[in-house]
Amino acid sequence: MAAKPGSVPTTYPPNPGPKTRPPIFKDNDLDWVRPDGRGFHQCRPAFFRTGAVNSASGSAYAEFGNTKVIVSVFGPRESKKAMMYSDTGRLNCNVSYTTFATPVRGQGSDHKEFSSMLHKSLEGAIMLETFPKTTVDVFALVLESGGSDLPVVISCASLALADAGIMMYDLVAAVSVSCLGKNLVIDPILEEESYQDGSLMLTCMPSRYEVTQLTFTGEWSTPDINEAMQLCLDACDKLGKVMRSCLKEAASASQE
Amino acid sequence: MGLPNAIGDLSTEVEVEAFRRLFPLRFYEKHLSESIRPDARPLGRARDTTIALGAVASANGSALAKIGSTTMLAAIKMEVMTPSMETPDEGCIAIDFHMPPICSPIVRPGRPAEAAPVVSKQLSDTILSSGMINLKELSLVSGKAAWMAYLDIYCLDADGALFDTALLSAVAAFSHLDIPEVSLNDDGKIVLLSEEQEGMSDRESVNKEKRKVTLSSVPFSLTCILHKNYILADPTAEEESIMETLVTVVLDSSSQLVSLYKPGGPVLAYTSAIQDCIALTRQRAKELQKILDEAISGMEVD
Amino acid sequence: MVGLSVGEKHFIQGGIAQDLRSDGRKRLTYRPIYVETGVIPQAHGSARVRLGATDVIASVKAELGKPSALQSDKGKIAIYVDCSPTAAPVFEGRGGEELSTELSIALQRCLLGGKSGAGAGIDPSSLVVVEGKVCWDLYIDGLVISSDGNLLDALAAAIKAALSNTGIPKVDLAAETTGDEQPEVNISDEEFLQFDTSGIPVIVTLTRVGRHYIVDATSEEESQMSSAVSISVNRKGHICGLTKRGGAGLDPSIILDMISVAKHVSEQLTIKLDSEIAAAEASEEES
Amino acid sequence: MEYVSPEGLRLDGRRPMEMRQLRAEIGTVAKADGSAVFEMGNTKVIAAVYGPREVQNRSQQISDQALVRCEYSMANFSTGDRLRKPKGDRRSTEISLVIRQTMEACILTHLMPRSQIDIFVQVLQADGGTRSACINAATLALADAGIPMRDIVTSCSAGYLNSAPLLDLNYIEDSAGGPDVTVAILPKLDKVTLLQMDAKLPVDIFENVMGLAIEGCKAVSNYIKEVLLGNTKQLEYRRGL
Amino acid sequence: MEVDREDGRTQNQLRPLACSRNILHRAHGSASWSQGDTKVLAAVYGPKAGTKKNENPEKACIEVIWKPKTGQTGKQEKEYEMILKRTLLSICILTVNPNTTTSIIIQVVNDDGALLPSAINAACLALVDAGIPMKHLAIAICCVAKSGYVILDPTKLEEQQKMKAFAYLVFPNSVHSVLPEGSLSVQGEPIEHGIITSVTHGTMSVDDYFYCLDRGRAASVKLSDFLRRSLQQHSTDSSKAG
Repeated sequence: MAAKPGSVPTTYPPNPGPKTRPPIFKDNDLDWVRPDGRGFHQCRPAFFRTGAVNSASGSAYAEFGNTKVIVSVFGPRESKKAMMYSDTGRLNCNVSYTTFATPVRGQGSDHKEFSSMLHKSLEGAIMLETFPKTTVDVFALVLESGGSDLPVVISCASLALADAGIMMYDLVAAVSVSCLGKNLVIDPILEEESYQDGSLMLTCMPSRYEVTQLTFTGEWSTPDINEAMQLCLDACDKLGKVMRSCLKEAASASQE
Repeated sequence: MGLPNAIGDLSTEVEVEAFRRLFPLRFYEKHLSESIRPDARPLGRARDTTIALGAVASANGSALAKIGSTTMLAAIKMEVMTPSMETPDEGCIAIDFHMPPICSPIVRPGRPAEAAPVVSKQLSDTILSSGMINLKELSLVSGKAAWMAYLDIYCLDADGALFDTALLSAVAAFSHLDIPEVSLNDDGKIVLLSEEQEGMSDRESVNKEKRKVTLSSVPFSLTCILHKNYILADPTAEEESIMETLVTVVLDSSSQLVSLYKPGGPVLAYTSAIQDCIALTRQRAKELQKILDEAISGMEVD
Repeated sequence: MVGLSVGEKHFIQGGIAQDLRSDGRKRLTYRPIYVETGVIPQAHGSARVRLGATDVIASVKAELGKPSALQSDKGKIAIYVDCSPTAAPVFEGRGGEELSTELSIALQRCLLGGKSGAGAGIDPSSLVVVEGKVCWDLYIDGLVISSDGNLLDALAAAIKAALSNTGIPKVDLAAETTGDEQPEVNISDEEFLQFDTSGIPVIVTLTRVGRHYIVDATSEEESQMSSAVSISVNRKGHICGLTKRGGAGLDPSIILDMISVAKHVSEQLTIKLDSEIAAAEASEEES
Repeated sequence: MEYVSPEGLRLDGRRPMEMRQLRAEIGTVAKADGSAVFEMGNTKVIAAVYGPREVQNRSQQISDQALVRCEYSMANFSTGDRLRKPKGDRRSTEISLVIRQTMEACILTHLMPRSQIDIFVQVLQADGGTRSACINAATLALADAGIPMRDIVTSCSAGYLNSAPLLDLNYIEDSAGGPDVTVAILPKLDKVTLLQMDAKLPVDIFENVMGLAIEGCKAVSNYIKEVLLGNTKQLEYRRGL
Repeated sequence: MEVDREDGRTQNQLRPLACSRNILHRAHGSASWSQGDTKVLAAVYGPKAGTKKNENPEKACIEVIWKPKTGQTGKQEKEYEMILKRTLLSICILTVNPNTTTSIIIQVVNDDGALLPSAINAACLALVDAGIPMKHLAIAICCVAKSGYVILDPTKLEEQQKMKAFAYLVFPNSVHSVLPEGSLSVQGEPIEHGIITSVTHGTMSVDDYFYCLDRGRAASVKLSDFLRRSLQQHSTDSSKAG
């Protein structure tokens, strides 16, 4: 790394030395409990709130354990560049992290991979033809990263879109599963993610029972895939209900 | 004088929202003449202010401050650095202010907001020159190691008075700061003294006494708008865009002037107006101190 | 940008529905694959793969580095893809960056396995020279020269071929070193280590057009897709990675069906690719 | 360092006046309107031409001639040590400009008003003389695209090391820091369209070195003509003429 | 109370001033301004057609580009740009040329304290040189407050000495107007008593600040005279030449 111009001294976080990787659990050790005491197939409690940012057309805040995310939606508004005519609307997504989101202080830069994944997960659910020639901007900021960041961002973004009144076929709920040895753990925290052997993330529209995005890493056999997908689909269904009730609450509160 | 009359006539016919958008200045002036603002505040009153400490678990100190709907999240991360030759027993504070695209419709990804570097500079000037933090307290081993406090402030929602809210969140984050207990290892590096090691390790903590920073003379600020003879405290984004003359006054706990910032603007500030602004700030500083004290005592109860 | 008239669109969709695509292929048939290895002599290994008019080059360079503190028993592998503007004018300047990042990430996900390294095509622990001190860092660079659809499959095949072509110099420790010192190493210029590339998966992209899915879509066919799923399958028939493109939602059962089709197709593709690689290696040795 | 041995051989075994092996192939990028690969020894470049086509950015449109654009890029693996350079660094911008100006001078731009021609050159392997190789590849690609030109442009470089003029420098000779003269000519019209030199050289020696580079260009032009002729014959054959 | 200053000045004494106009031929207006060893160059281009995005097209827009002596544009320069822009916006008549942009480029030649005030003075001169319509001139000055006394126009050394607070102040110059007496005063105070811009660094007491204001205002009269004299001289020169 080239030193930055200026006289910024180099710093390091006072971590207790390089950790030797502690085996979180041994093979077939089913007595092992997750660091936060959850069961393998138990999600963290989800908290959603819409209307977190006043200056945006729509916004939502989501908190899953230590994962805290805020998403703003702007638009539909004039497309940024002199873009070509388009008879469907455009979706523009951006995900960034704060410098203090991760345990080691980061640069707080844009996360290109997540931005494009967010785009792919949402575009199938939005009725783009309802706002031709214009753009909807979905901007996400991860305030604190506590694992399963991308699924939380996606779910939160779909809620923010709903808050902005963008026409959608359905809400999008997202859940990920980590494969640790032979075990599948749902909604992994940061520590579990760093030791995982494989992962699967599924985003779906719960009421339509359609998958909008699916990614795998690691090595999976067909029965494992079936099991993991079913796990995610069930969790998405539950998550969808939580999200829906959050919207309903907001709507009834505004009516009063 | 046909035009103002025409507008006047129009104002009775068009709806309030439309009038507000078409003739924003007249809309405001009508309110001001009644000594009230569109959000029902008197001119000198600031918006509701809240502080929540410890909003970010992964940081050493953090706070969320809200003034009206303007929201700022400040967090401090402590890292270790080798102090410079000139000041071997002083630490350092690096302050950065960010306006991510979520906070306002005018910020787009890849192109940082124009205001962000300016507020960032203003903040670091104010915090460093106010003498709130004694940099010597951030020293660990003289000449060898000292703390570098990275203070990052994120604007989550921008609705005017950015600097005031950012400064408040920064001050609150420092008051919440918990410096981790560390020791010097064999390689001359500073490492965390984690709890499980405490028993078996013979290393000694190098900062047993210095786990909190003492905040002497805390700076508080208030931004006012000067418009004609009116002084509007704590403006919203809409007010800032319509009436462009802003004065930001920063006073510390002993009512010393830390900064009086008036970057241009069409209205000239006369001594009497400045005195009024300072008086408003004095009053506001007391309010903010109370809110901050309440937030801190609220934390201690938990 | 592919500009197609309504008639052309119907022709493509109709052909796919009748299992006879515009270039005469069936839905699940690949275009002929041509593999050429050793195309970049400066690299440790390289290969060029052509699939119809799609043309990509992959190169492997190895550098000695230090393993990361968290995984001291593993080397590092990085995959970067670049889209040359020769392939399409839209890639000019920064125009290709978006696609490049997307392809790089998809390849990393499909070929490098999970965070712990499980399921990786190349065992990262085979890259270690001295544990915690010295390891090989493998830089895999892909370059898209000409693009006519199905870039991901072609790149994965090129990377597999390039890795089979790769010889990493053998490294001997010069002297016993202790403590924190970085050990000195001798790099042999005669002996080379080959990788075991049998574990590297192939990627099969199934593109859904209408109600059917096809493999190895050309760019005209890709412009008609509703969604596409790229599935990487290794020799054992295990899924090593999966990414979905295209917005339209899919029923979970369709995805499972696609996975099983991909598995079936991958068997033939692996055999075909292996024989092409072997042939390319042989012809390179001859010349 | 000795760049020419007492026996009069260069590091790679060539004679001072000897050029590296040339190889060219037309039509390597199927989707482009014209494309070619050009190799000079280990230096290997691909050029692709798109156009003449509608101008993408309306403000750049020229009403009485075609707009010629060029982008030069280097593959990550093209150099000995692997470097990930950001796109559009100074060196690539400069070379892009040189290629664009050279090609613009030979294209009959007035025949294609309000249109745009894009030339993209991609270096696959760099071993000295990339500038020349790019120009040669671009000529072939333009010819393949059927774009009207005054003449083909061919380019070659020559240097002066160990008091000997050397034709067609490779990377090691190029980085020796001696003078490096790159010339591009229109062989039929016998005119020089590009001349670049980046070191000090006495005038009489310079003439010598430039003369050598021009000879190199002529040799390249003979080869290019051969390739084009071969390509045309093949096209004829395929069409059954 | 007498203060010793490094260069032997009294506390109210300014450094030697110098300025010249029309020094760049390509620019529409240009000026250089120096106060002791601090020297700043300003160039004005415009008004050019069109305003930038997010600017009000019904008014003229001003764009300031600050070029530091060495290195790249950082936060400090961005802040200076913003202060300069807002200060100049307040003295220009923006309704004359709506939907135009005027660019002002500031090049720091040498920094020896009171940099921002020098730049404001230079920019003002350059605007006059370019013939941009203005309400009045702005006069900028730097004061250092130190427990009960004020020194004017500090050098870099004096600025940097710790625990000293200083203020950059900008006042309008006294207006010679054809309008009746009193129409230019607000609440009985003459226009030149108002502050256009105030930027302070360091902690000082409120009384010190007002003391700064007083002294700054007094000194600004001198500066204003100097500015006016040099402008008149130039215009007579050029009318002779013309």
